[in-house]
Amino acid sequence: MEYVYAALILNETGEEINEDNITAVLDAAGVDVEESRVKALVAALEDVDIEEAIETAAAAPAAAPAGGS
Amino acid sequence: MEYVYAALILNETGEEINEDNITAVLDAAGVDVEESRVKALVAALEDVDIEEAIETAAAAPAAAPAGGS
Amino acid sequence: MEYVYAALILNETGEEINEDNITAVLDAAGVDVEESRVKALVAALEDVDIEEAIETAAAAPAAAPAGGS
Amino acid sequence: MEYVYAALILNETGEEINEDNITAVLDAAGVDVEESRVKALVAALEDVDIEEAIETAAAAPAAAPAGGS
Amino acid sequence: MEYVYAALILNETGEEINEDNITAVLDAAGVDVEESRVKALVAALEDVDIEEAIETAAAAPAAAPAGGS
Amino acid sequence: MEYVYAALILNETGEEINEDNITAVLDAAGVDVEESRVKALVAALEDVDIEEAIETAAAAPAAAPAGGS
Amino acid sequence: MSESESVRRTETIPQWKQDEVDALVDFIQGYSSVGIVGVAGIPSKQLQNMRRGLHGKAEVRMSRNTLVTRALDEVDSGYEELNEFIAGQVALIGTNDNPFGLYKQLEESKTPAPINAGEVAPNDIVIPEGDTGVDPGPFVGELQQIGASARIMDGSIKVTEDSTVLSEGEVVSEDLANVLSELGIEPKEVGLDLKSVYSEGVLFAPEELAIDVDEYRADIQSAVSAATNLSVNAVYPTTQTAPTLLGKAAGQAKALGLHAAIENEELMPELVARADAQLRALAAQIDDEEALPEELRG
Repeated sequence: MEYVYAALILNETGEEINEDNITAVLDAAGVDVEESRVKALVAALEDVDIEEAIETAAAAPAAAPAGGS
Repeated sequence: MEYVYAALILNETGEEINEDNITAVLDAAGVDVEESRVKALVAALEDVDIEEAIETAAAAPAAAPAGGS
Repeated sequence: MEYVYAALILNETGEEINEDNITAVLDAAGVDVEESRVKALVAALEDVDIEEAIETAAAAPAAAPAGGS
Repeated sequence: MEYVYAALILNETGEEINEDNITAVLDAAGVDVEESRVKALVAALEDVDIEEAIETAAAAPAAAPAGGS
Repeated sequence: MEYVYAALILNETGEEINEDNITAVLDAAGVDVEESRVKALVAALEDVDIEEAIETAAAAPAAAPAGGS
Repeated sequence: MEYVYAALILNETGEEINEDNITAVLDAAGVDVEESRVKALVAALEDVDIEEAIETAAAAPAAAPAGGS
Repeated sequence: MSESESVRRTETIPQWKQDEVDALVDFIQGYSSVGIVGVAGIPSKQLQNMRRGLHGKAEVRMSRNTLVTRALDEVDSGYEELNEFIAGQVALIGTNDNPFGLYKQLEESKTPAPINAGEVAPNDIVIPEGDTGVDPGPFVGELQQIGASARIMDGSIKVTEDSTVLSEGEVVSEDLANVLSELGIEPKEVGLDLKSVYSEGVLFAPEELAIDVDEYRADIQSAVSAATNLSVNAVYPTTQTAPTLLGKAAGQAKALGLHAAIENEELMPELVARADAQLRALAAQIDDEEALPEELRG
């Protein structure tokens, strides 16, 4: 899940969600970053409306987080 | 919320959730880090079982109406 | 809740809801009456339309979740 | 209604719900007490678990007022 | 509600919920404290398990939508 | 939660929700106030419509509180 | 003679071949990700359109397979792993884009195409329920022959339920190809078929490159829920969670107020309503109507 959290931090700060930025955040957290996971995340998020996903989640926090890895 | 996400990354990686580590993560994300918010976060999380807190749905009255309509 | 019940008895009988009357009812029921609670009760009821409160309550809880979007 | 409230007050204070006590409470509220109703109420409440009945109201006020005509 | 909030603060800090303490908190908040209301509050809370009462609030939002059909 | 309660007291009394006032209220309650948490709270509340947040909450739990005494 | 040729091939090759290999090496080294795509069965005009559509994002380079292999071997450093995917009609594809993004783009650019007799079904072939629009005639029999439930209704031939007429991996018969053609069903997806990508030291198979966007969306939502829960439960207010915290605190105060029957203006209406509800709940437990006032009789 740390990769997704990293993307969400960038989303909050308005920084671009790209490979370099995600890698930098994870590096700083001491994560042994897997480049391919970063690439997959960046490609996948291109098709996700993050704001919408956040709002949907925020509207229903009663639903406990699913088993994120 | 970026401060919370930073704490969550550290929690996932098993790194200590302290001021230095949170600041490093946020710095890497280009956040103009406010020391007091970092301090407050560390203080708030001090006695918290993070895993449990993550899983316990926040009593979110905002959610209730959504569910009921 | 006995203070509230006492006020409602007076409301039913049409007697004035004042400190003396409430104290009398509670006394008769063997309550160790606390003057301050009686005062607070009378003050709090001053602007309450009891009939309306009962009726609103009957209507409200059903409506509430739907309304608060 | 005042007869039932009188019983509720006695229930709260832990006093016995008998004819004398109910009559005393109602008297104090200026009610012109009907002995037969007091008798009937006391008899009827003998087999009722008042706490349980009250709790059902607290748990589901949405349903209760709706039903009460 | 400020009187109730004051009681909740004292409850969190483990301080006794008595007239002096509540008055001090409200004073600090610039409230024109009414002694009788403080007394009434302390009396009302005397035998109350505050933690338990608070928990009913946490349970609430989940329940509300279910009831409001 | 005491920090949030303190903010709500100030909201009720119409006092400004700033660091000094929150600190004063908590001090009076014997809280060992952490400046950073006060700062974080004030910052988080900056753009929040407190009345609205409370009302949304109030709409929901109305139904719930179980086990009334 | 063939032996001497093969010897010569490994040692010296004609200059034009060496030039082509050099060009291919340049191509491979010019992109951060290089893959092998299958181009079999793509009409040349469609292929041209696809190449144009990729312009600026990815480049397709066709050559002889032997020369591509030679070029990959020459570049070495991992790229030679792509050799095992070089068979049949393939081409090189190069991009500086994310390989996951490349896969996505190639998938999106695929277009449906008819399937011919003798070809292998790439997936289950289904004839959907509905009116075929074909007038009553021998076509009903043809449909039934290939395993579709069909009959004549209301003056035309109808397929009465979704009918799977061929399973994935089976060979298309002449009869089936004719029926599909008659119905205009195009079961194939034609396009640049990514077989593998070598990207910055990692070899990806297509199934590794296929990302489930819904899963990522769900992960985002889980992450938001986790942060929201943590923020509220640890009472660390953020702009997003401050209203929830305020609401929670207010709800607690109200719950306490109602529980303890604290007499104040805000709670009074609800306390009154509660008393009324309790009264009615108790009355509902009383069987004897004599004991109840008229308004409470059941």
